[in-house]
Amino acid sequence: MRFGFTADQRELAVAVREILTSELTPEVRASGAEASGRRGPVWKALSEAGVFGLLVPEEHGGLGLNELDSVLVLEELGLAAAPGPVAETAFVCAPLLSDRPGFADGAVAAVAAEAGGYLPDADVADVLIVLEGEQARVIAAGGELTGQPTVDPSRPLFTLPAASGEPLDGGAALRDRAVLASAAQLVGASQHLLDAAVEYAKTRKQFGREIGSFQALKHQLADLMLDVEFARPLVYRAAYSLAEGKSTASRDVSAAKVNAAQAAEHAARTAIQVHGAIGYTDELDLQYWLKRVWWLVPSWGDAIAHRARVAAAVIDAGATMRTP
Amino acid sequence: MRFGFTADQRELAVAVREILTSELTPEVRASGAEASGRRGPVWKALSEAGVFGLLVPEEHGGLGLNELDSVLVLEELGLAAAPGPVAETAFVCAPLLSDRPGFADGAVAAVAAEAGGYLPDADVADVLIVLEGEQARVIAAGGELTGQPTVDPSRPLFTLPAASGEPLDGGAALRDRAVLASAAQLVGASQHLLDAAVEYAKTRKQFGREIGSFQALKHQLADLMLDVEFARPLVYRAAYSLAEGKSTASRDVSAAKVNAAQAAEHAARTAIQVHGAIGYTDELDLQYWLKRVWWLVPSWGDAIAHRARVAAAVIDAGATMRTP
Amino acid sequence: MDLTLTPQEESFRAAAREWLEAHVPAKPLASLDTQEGFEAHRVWEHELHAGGWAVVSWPEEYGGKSASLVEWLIFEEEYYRVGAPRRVGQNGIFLLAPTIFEFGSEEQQKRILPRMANGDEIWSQAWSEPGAGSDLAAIRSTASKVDGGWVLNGQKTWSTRAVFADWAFGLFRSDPEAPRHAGLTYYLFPLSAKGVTVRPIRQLDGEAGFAEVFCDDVFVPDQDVLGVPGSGWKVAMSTTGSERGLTLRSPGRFMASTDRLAALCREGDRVDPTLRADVAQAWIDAEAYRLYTFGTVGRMLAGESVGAESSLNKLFWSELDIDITQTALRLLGPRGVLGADAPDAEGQWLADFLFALAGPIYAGTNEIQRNVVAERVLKLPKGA
Amino acid sequence: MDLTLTPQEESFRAAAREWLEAHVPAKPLASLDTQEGFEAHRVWEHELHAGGWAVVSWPEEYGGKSASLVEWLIFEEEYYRVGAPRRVGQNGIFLLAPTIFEFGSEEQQKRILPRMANGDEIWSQAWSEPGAGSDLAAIRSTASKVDGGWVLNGQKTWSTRAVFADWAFGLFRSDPEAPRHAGLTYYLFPLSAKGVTVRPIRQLDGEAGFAEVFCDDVFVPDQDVLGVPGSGWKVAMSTTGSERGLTLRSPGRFMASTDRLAALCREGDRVDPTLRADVAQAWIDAEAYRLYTFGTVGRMLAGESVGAESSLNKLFWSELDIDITQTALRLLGPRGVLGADAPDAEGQWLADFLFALAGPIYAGTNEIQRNVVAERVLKLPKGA
Repeated sequence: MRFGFTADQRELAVAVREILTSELTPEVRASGAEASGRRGPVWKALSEAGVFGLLVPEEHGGLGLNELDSVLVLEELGLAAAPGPVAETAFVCAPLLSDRPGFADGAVAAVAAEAGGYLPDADVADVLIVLEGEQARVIAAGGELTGQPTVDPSRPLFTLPAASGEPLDGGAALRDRAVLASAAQLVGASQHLLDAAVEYAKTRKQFGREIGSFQALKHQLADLMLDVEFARPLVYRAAYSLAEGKSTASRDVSAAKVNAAQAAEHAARTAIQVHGAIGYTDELDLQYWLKRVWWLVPSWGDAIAHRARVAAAVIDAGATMRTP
Repeated sequence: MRFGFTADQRELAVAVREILTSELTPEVRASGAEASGRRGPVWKALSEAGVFGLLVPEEHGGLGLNELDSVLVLEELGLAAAPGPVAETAFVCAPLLSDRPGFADGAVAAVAAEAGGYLPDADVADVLIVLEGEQARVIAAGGELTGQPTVDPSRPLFTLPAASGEPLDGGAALRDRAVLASAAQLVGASQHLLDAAVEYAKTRKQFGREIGSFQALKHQLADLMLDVEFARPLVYRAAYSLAEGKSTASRDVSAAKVNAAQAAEHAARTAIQVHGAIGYTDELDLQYWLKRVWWLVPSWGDAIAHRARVAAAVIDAGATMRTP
Repeated sequence: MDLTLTPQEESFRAAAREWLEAHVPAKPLASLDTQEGFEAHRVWEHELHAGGWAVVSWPEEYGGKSASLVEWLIFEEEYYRVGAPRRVGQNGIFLLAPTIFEFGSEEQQKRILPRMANGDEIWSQAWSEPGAGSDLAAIRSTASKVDGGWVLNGQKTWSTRAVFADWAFGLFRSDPEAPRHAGLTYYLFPLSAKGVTVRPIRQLDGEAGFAEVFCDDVFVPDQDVLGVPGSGWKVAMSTTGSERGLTLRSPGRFMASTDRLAALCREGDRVDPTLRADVAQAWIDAEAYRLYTFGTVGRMLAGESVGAESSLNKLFWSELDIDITQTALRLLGPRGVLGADAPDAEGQWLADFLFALAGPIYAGTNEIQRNVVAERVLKLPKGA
Repeated sequence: MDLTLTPQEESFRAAAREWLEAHVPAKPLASLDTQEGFEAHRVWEHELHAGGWAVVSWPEEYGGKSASLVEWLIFEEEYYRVGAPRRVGQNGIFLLAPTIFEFGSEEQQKRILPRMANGDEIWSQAWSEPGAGSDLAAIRSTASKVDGGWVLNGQKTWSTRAVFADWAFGLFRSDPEAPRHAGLTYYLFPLSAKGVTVRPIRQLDGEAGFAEVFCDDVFVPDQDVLGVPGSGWKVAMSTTGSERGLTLRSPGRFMASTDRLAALCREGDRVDPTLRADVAQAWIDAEAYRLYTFGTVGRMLAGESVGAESSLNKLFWSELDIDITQTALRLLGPRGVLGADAPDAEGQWLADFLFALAGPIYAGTNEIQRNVVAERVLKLPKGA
């Protein structure tokens, strides 16, 4: 029994963090999806670091790693509110597309959605995967997309007309990975929002003292830290269950999404409250994380939907086993 | 449009408060249901003040008043955590039994429950009313009762074997009154718990200062006050709807119970937290209010059940009208 | 207790409803935080005024109907029920006007109020400064006495509507020697005045609902001082009282939005029992807010002062507004993040949510409101 | 990451399960806050000890199995899973023993620990005083040096188990001149000693889980001072660390109770979708607590100090415990208020709820824990 990561797993995440810290400048962030998220320096550096080959078998030029090896990378993507379909390509879609030429090197950008749902960043993607129940279908880009502008201009959403693509295996696992990817990124984004709120509370003064010295604010931030700390291990465990092919994997990704979504909504609310009016504007870059949270929370099922999945497993099916 | 009470309505409540303050001594409270709640000085004084004749027509020796005239009295009963089946007799059951000799003078004690539910204080009652759907049946006391001891020894509960009593009209209205009685008493009990916690926070010192000077405690108490203040008007409005025979009366008593139950659970929790260990013992009389809350919250349907009733009215039936 | 309306109130409601249904634009106006939308909303203010509905609670001589508090509540219910445009004149009508009625000279009342009522002059507030948000007494912008008036200098921020508005009102420090709460004076000045620079601040939705206002030797004549020089704090507190209290968030707003929420739940795709419960709870809370407001109105009509109790009011509506809009977004699922111009978008829920998020912050943060409730209502001891 | 158990851990689990299933009393014991129940629980401690399961993590020489942290977690899971009796020896084993291992002399360890392990001596804590609850440094009970020992005077309160226990441990002020946190010494004394009076305090359920302990010239020999005189604060903090941290609330407790909760929801009469959601949430949170504890164990095994992080642990389990029991009571409806001896009663949920309510209060109130998280973990500035 060991609940923790190997040095290799940690170093990979550190490498991604360093890339995102150095390459994801405010200017890059503001430069639009194509430049910031698909063909700019961030995508390039992540490609070179092997991020798009994480789940690609070695025979196709990838690293041949698994979901557990990758989960800290997903958390980093949330921590940085990274632009572009990075998690979608490298984690959600990769196992279905890893035989495409150059996939491991970032030559292909892919996104996925439930049939009838919204495809994020589909305008810069090369491949679209649509999931109908457990059946995945792959659709080449270039078809008719209907733009669905959102609160987050850096992550536009699109719908497709009902289209029949080429069927692919692995739809159920894709859904579990998509749920886990949203949960892991939400934990990362929550951590950033907590950090930003704590930092602001240490410097902003009102009534002659730092606002972080007021007990009410202290307790709000402590409560938020509690939510984040007790969401994260569920994410790691879900990654473990997927990597090990455990029978509880679907339940575990749902449990992770429940607490991650709650922590993230809590973080968004607290960060805005602590920052006051400025948190409510684009004067700070806080908005990137807020908008990312608001998109990730409902995507691939919100806390309510996933709590119902856990209820079905635990209450109805009696699948209460903790160590499968 | 006038949302408030007449001088007469207020004076009646003040009279009841004075009786409960002077007669309901700690010794009387500790003397058991018979002495404290049914045949002792409290019952006698309330009888003399006309409480049992509130809803009894004048031709039967009562005051011929209505639910709105009585609601402040119910709130006082909760504020004092009054023992015995006072609300049950004077408010819940009265309209069905008001032709019984001496009813208006407190000669009859009555309690009611759903069929299969728990009858509080049935051991000291003269008449039991059981409600099956909308059909009320009256059962003379003396039958076979099964005691169901509860956390509150001053309010024992009883079950009856399935018994066929004499059918009576007015079952649906009885249920609405029972819900309102529980809501009104919960608001009163919440107010007492808030008052007690505030008082304790002003005097108890830790770390060299009154605990009520800590911002965390201040905010807890302010939040509790918010809940109590925004439960109370719903109770008054429900009483008005019942008194006026409005078509929304059932929805309105449910809305009142929802916020009253939530305020009361919040009050119980906060009062214990503010008092610390001593709130958790019988060293203080706080326990009477805590236990009353824990009984009233689930009786005649808890917040969850009544929220579902409001949902059915507002969402399904579209009965959103506010001023019928 | 009597929740029915008098025949007079009923006919007031009928008249309001009839007028609104006949005049409210069929198509929503452009956002009032754009130049085009701002002017469209100004036109709507003109129209309201022409119909006699711009400032119903004001005396007739200033363009009102001398409506009672109850009638004002009725008007607000009808206004929100029919989904009428947002009031671009709100800052002036709800925040400044009560102060002018209380502290303004007759000359000021006659000069300012009619042009506020008809929408010719739209007002913006200029309260906060970079170092003085919740802590308004920390204001550092200055006013120096000169012949015939004052000269303002300094920076204001979070000035709602200032990008397109005509005038602004705010506090400046006229006596640098006096202690924090003293030495402040309340000034009115046109945003077109020489020396005024307005810099838009974009909100999360990309629109410029706020602005910074820089004053660089702005001359304000003596006639545009509101109240006695040096009494600005007292004068301003009467305004923030209005901002926090009854007038800013009328129950009609939440009655309309919870009714819309119930309809969204009834007619929407998503059937989820826990969301049903949230919808019912929001509806109950809006009802509680309405009834609580009735109680407040009753106490005001009986001549009682409302005072610190208005903090309870502010805490409740600001939390309720978030609950309502958040529940709507949950019902919408991923559709909830769509902008109002997206093909699949469902109305204004996202915009309403973003707007609601500001509720616990402005007009005295909810942390400050809880302090007020604890210290002034519950009389708990002041903290260190 | 590897959540599977080693073959050795699996066989440890199998052995624990086998022994517990064979020995746990079929009928629940009487409450340990009654004389009869206390003695029945002491007999159970004897039995656990005879089987080698009383203090699994202690060295063999003191009656333990030198179990690893993971094995201890496994034992706790099995213990709660099978519904074994509450541990009447808990105060000694979990709060005092770690302190004795760290600060006790070899003589004290050899004299005290074996009799604690076998249940011959049941310990009670004597921390709080009427004026020193959360603020432990405000202790006023005194200890005066005399020939060969000390004389204790003063009043202790909220002494868990003191009504029937054999010994107590607590802090007394041995140097009245020293500042608040200094001048305290840690003493052990028998509750049967001359000058000790124990007055039961009844809890909400009518049972005497607490007591006041009055010391009137109670003589304590030097051999019953734990640690150096005057170092009591430091010694005691090591114990409250244990109380707050890992050892007091093992994940097994919440795993067992959320599994019971799921069964109650599955098999009970009340089908309510919002309660289903609450049950699922409680189950998820218990799982989060288990996994978080695994992480803590990992850091401890890697030699890292846990420290202020244990405040997060305490906040989480104490809130979780209330959520679990409250949800159970809601599922039970009016049956939830029935005492365990009522014909219709459903098990121990009410007792568990009342017990859970104390969680946010004892071992440092949750308000204090939030301060610790904010100031020591998040490094926010100290307040006034």
